[in-house]
Amino acid sequence: MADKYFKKILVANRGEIAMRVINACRLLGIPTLAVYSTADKEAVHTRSADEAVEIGPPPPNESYLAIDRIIDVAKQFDCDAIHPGYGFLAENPLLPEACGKAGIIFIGPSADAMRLLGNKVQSRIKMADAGVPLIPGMKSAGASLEQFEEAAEKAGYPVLIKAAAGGGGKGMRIVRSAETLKESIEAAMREAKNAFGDDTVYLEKYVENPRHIEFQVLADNHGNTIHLFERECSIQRRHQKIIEETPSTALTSEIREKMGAAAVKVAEAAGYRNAGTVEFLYDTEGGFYFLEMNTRIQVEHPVTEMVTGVDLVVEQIRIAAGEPISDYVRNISQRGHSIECRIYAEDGEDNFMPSSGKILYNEEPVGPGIRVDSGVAAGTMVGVEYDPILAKLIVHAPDRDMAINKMINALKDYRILGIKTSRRFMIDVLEHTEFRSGRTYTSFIETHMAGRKVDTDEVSSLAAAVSSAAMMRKVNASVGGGKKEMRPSPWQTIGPWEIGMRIGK
Amino acid sequence: MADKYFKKILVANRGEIAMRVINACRLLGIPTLAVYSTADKEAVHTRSADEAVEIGPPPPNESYLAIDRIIDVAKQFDCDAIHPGYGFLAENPLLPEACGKAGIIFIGPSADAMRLLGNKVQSRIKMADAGVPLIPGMKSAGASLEQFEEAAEKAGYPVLIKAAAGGGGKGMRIVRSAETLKESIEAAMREAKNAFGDDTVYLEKYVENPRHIEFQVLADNHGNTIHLFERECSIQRRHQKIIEETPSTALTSEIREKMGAAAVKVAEAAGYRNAGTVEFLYDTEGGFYFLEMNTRIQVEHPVTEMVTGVDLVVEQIRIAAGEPISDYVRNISQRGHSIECRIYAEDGEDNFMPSSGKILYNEEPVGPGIRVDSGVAAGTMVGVEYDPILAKLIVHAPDRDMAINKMINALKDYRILGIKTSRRFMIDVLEHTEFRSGRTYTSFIETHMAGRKVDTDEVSSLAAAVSSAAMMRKVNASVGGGKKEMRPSPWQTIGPWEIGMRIGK
Amino acid sequence: MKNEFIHNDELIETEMEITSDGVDVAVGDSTYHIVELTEGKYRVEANGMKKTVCCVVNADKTFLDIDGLLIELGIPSEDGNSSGGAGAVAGEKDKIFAPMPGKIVKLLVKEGETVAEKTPMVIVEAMKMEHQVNAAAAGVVKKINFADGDQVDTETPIIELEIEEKEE
Amino acid sequence: MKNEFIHNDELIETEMEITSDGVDVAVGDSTYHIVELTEGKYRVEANGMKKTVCCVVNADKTFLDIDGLLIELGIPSEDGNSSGGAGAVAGEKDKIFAPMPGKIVKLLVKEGETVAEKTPMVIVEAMKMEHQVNAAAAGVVKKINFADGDQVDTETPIIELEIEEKEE
Repeated sequence: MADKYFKKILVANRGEIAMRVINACRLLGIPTLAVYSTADKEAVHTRSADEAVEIGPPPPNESYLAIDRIIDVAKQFDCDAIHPGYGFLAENPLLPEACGKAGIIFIGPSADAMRLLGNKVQSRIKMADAGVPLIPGMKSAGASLEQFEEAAEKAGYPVLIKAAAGGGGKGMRIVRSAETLKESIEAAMREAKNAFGDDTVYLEKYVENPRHIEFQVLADNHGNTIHLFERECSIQRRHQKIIEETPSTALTSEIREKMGAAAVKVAEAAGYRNAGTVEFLYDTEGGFYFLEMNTRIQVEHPVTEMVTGVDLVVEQIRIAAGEPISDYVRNISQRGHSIECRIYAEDGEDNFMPSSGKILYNEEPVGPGIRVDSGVAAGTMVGVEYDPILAKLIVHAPDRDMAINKMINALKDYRILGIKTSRRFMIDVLEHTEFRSGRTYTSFIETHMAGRKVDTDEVSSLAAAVSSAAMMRKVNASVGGGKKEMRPSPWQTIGPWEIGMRIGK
Repeated sequence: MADKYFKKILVANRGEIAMRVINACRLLGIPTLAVYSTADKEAVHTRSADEAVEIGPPPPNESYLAIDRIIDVAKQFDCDAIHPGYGFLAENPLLPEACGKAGIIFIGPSADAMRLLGNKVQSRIKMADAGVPLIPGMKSAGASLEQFEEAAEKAGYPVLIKAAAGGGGKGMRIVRSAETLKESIEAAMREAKNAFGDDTVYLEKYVENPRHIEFQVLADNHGNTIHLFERECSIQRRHQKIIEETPSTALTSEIREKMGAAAVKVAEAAGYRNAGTVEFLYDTEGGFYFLEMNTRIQVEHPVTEMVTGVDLVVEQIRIAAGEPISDYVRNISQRGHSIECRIYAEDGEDNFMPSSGKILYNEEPVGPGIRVDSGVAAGTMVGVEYDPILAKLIVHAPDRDMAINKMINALKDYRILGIKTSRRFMIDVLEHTEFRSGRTYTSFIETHMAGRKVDTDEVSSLAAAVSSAAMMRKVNASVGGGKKEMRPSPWQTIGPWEIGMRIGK
Repeated sequence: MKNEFIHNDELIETEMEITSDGVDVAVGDSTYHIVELTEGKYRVEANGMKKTVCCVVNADKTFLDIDGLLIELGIPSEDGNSSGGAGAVAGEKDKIFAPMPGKIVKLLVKEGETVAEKTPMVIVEAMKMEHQVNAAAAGVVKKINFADGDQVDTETPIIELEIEEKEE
Repeated sequence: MKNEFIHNDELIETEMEITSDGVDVAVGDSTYHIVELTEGKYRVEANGMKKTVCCVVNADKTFLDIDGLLIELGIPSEDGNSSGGAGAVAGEKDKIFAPMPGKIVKLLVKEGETVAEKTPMVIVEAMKMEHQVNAAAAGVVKKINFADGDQVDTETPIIELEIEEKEE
């Protein structure tokens, strides 16, 4: 390889996105350094990077959010670039600033662009000036209840309360009538305060039956800003995306072109560099409204990679190294259809309640057009300290019908035991005729899945039968044949450390 | 899905290609029926299809080659189409004929096209007439040694002896001087007789330092014949391909266009339908010569799928069902670079000696742009009855350098224990500067790898250290701490049947 | 060989016989023919149905994956008790637990209050999200063990209910 | 805890100690710190090197994968013999075996003939390919147990050699 771009990249993240960055670096022949908290001593990213350095205890603000510590490690271990992944420090302008002072390249946008776009209120004003369409609502954060009440009346109910510093559904509330406005504002402020340390919230018109459609953009240091088409992320539970796809069934090539041009306009107006995502709300009449621009690689970036053939993390690294966007990337088209399902540690049969514990079994689906971006393995402890995403399952097929079939099969073949996931829930979404027909609004789960009941009693006999067979592995035959005398074999526990410990005693 | 094309497809094959066909059918929502010999009762394809029917004992001519039995099963279980995979009956014209009589669709070309192209001598004459460039040599099979000697003198040594009915290196011999001509002809005839039941061989000029470049073609029943670009398969050991890639580093877009047009001409001249591959020898001066056309899906088809985004097996099924080639497929381009490594049961450290036994451990690499087409799992018995291909590892990346890096990492992450493979050998090929620079001639392994020595003594200490750790799993702690008293735990044997059996005793 | 499992408070009895290639397990009227494919992965055949099911045993539970659906069964211990199974806590409808360790954001009921089934009882914050916990049965709030802002684990009930007895 | 393994006819002795998170194994001058990641998969650290190595034990051999390189070590049995290891058959240079069950296509030597090391001895056909088997050492052909066209297994030697003794 002619140019390795960087000497060594520090990956300031954990889980599947840390693995994703490590894999991109391996592809380019760039060594990686992982940082980890004491909770992640045995995590997959810790053992996969070329080097790994412990940076602190489990609470994020003492490890993964500790900018000074991370910069120190980068300097000490001779890293000339830092990739922040998503979450944690990815949208914190203090990191690119600290990098700048330390002479380290931050793989992402400038602190200024981050600051502008990180503030939903300021960025709306900026984009309105640039001529990008916006949802009607408050022009700035509300100070008094009266201001909110007035704005709500003007926009017309339902309205949406959103955190100024927010994202990912945190600090967000739909309000359908004036009576519940006050308590919703309070709840949103409480969540916003806890999640972002800032309880500023604002209000806007709530568009019924919208789709969430976003455009991937790339901008280099040579004045080139391009988009890489859309992703539709309408399937959300509690405002959290769980299934994403591209192309969107809703867009004509004419509207696609218009929205893509608007996305490029947003990035240019913000002076944006590197990879980012411009989010739009898309209504049933073909109208679209700028929501926000995310200043990082997104969880759902793989579907774009599958249909365009571009490796977005590689492009991030190339752009950060000062390279122009290559001709290969500039000449892309959309090919086939791609869907992503997020595999969260949550109970799809019990209102997506977070689940924690040890992964006892982990088998990933394989085959043509199936991709798994995972941050866990058998034996991984899934705690409550961090984001509950375990892995992402992505498929690609020539058309949407085939992609749906492939995803359903792949979800069935993806076996994770020990913690709950919502694989069965997502299979039921994909098998729904409304999903199949492409009527994917952000209200999909509320509308079509609310009455969903899974009767596990139906399969309890089957479950008991297989459990009996599995018990054979659990009992130690050498002890004797009788049922009473069966006892667990000391070697049958999952978890390598226990073995050494037992012998050691 | 609007149209399922077929009611049920019988998959007349085993191993990874049977799995490949089953996966394509799952994608289209078409049920599958697997057939299996008694040796494959627990094989991966047997347990993966919707239904599975035993068709005979292990020897292929009593099971996988038993046309009457397979047709009977298809009729009895209501299958309206048969996919032959590659190998076994894939290029036997008696199968499409038997299908025709039974009113079953054969997913492949006509018996006539197969007969014409299956005979290397006849097909050369046909293609010479059609104006396709050929290697100088005998125009028909030689009857006497004198005829061979004369033709060899005329073409000039080195010459190549080839089986008229052959393929895959069987019945093939390079002859560098007149002295060894006789014994080489005899050996080639012997192998041809054994492999194909036909000892007809012929002779042609042997091109030094050639590349093996083939073009994928698709032809429908509506008069459309297209090519899907090239695959370079020059990396061969004993005339058997082991590493394939696309695009070829040797082709300019001008030559690519010329060769593609020649490939389409070959298919049209043969009245070809469905998927096929036109093989060319490509010399160092930009000349190319028609070798043969393979009338089936090829082992190396995935690299074409990775760069074009077409699912070739899906297209085979669609074409067989009478559909025209879709616009999606007709408008393809080459995107990025793809490499395939064949994972054979053979010892890369000992002259590719076939290896058999039980697979004790099987972990497939995963990640963006990595695909594994496998026909085995942990516990699979690999015998000597069938083709030694276990799986295929395919990668895709934006460019060739990144694809090579990705493949090297994926080969290291692909862990198969219990039988030998040539993963380390292929890593050494991929790491060779001559491979990296794209100088991939069919003589590559002979020229650059002949002197390769792997000193396993260097890693024997490491191996012994890890073996010690692994022994902890093997000994039963409950028996006592002393070394003498350690004995294997009855539960630690891989192989599910043994467990049941032990308890049963 | 006999085994017992607990699912949704109900005991399921199985009887297993070794066959030439695996086991036959009888549960009620059905017999399942089961073959181990690899450790933790089983092929099951019964009444023409053919499925691949994953199952591991850990502590006093079995964990299963049936076409993406996750089920846990409790394994009764020698003395007849079981701590396991998704249904094991269903017997404790009179206790409201936090779904996971977190912080009490707001208690929505007071001691002495009568509540219907599904009445919102408490909001707990964990993993940066608010989770509302509802009453599993109708009853009267007997005792509240925490206050707003308290840290809670999953072992101590936040609220204890006096359950209304229904005809059953 | 001590273990012995055989590789290429040589005995390797190891000494293992349990640590807080795995084991330390001493082999000769080197000490390897080994942690089990999942069953059969180990992370090894020694002298700054960090590798993931897979290893399973089956019958009297250990099977390893080190960056794609496959190695088998023999485990000596209690009585000191070993059947395992790639090097185990290397002691039988006086016997020519078929590499796998197949058919003898052509014997290339006669009884009484003197052969050099690497002399082609026999062509065996298996899996539709011809395999040439060469002499592993120089010697005199003592006995030929099969004829052209015979079916052979891998247990019975096709040819037995009288090995030339060399200074060693």
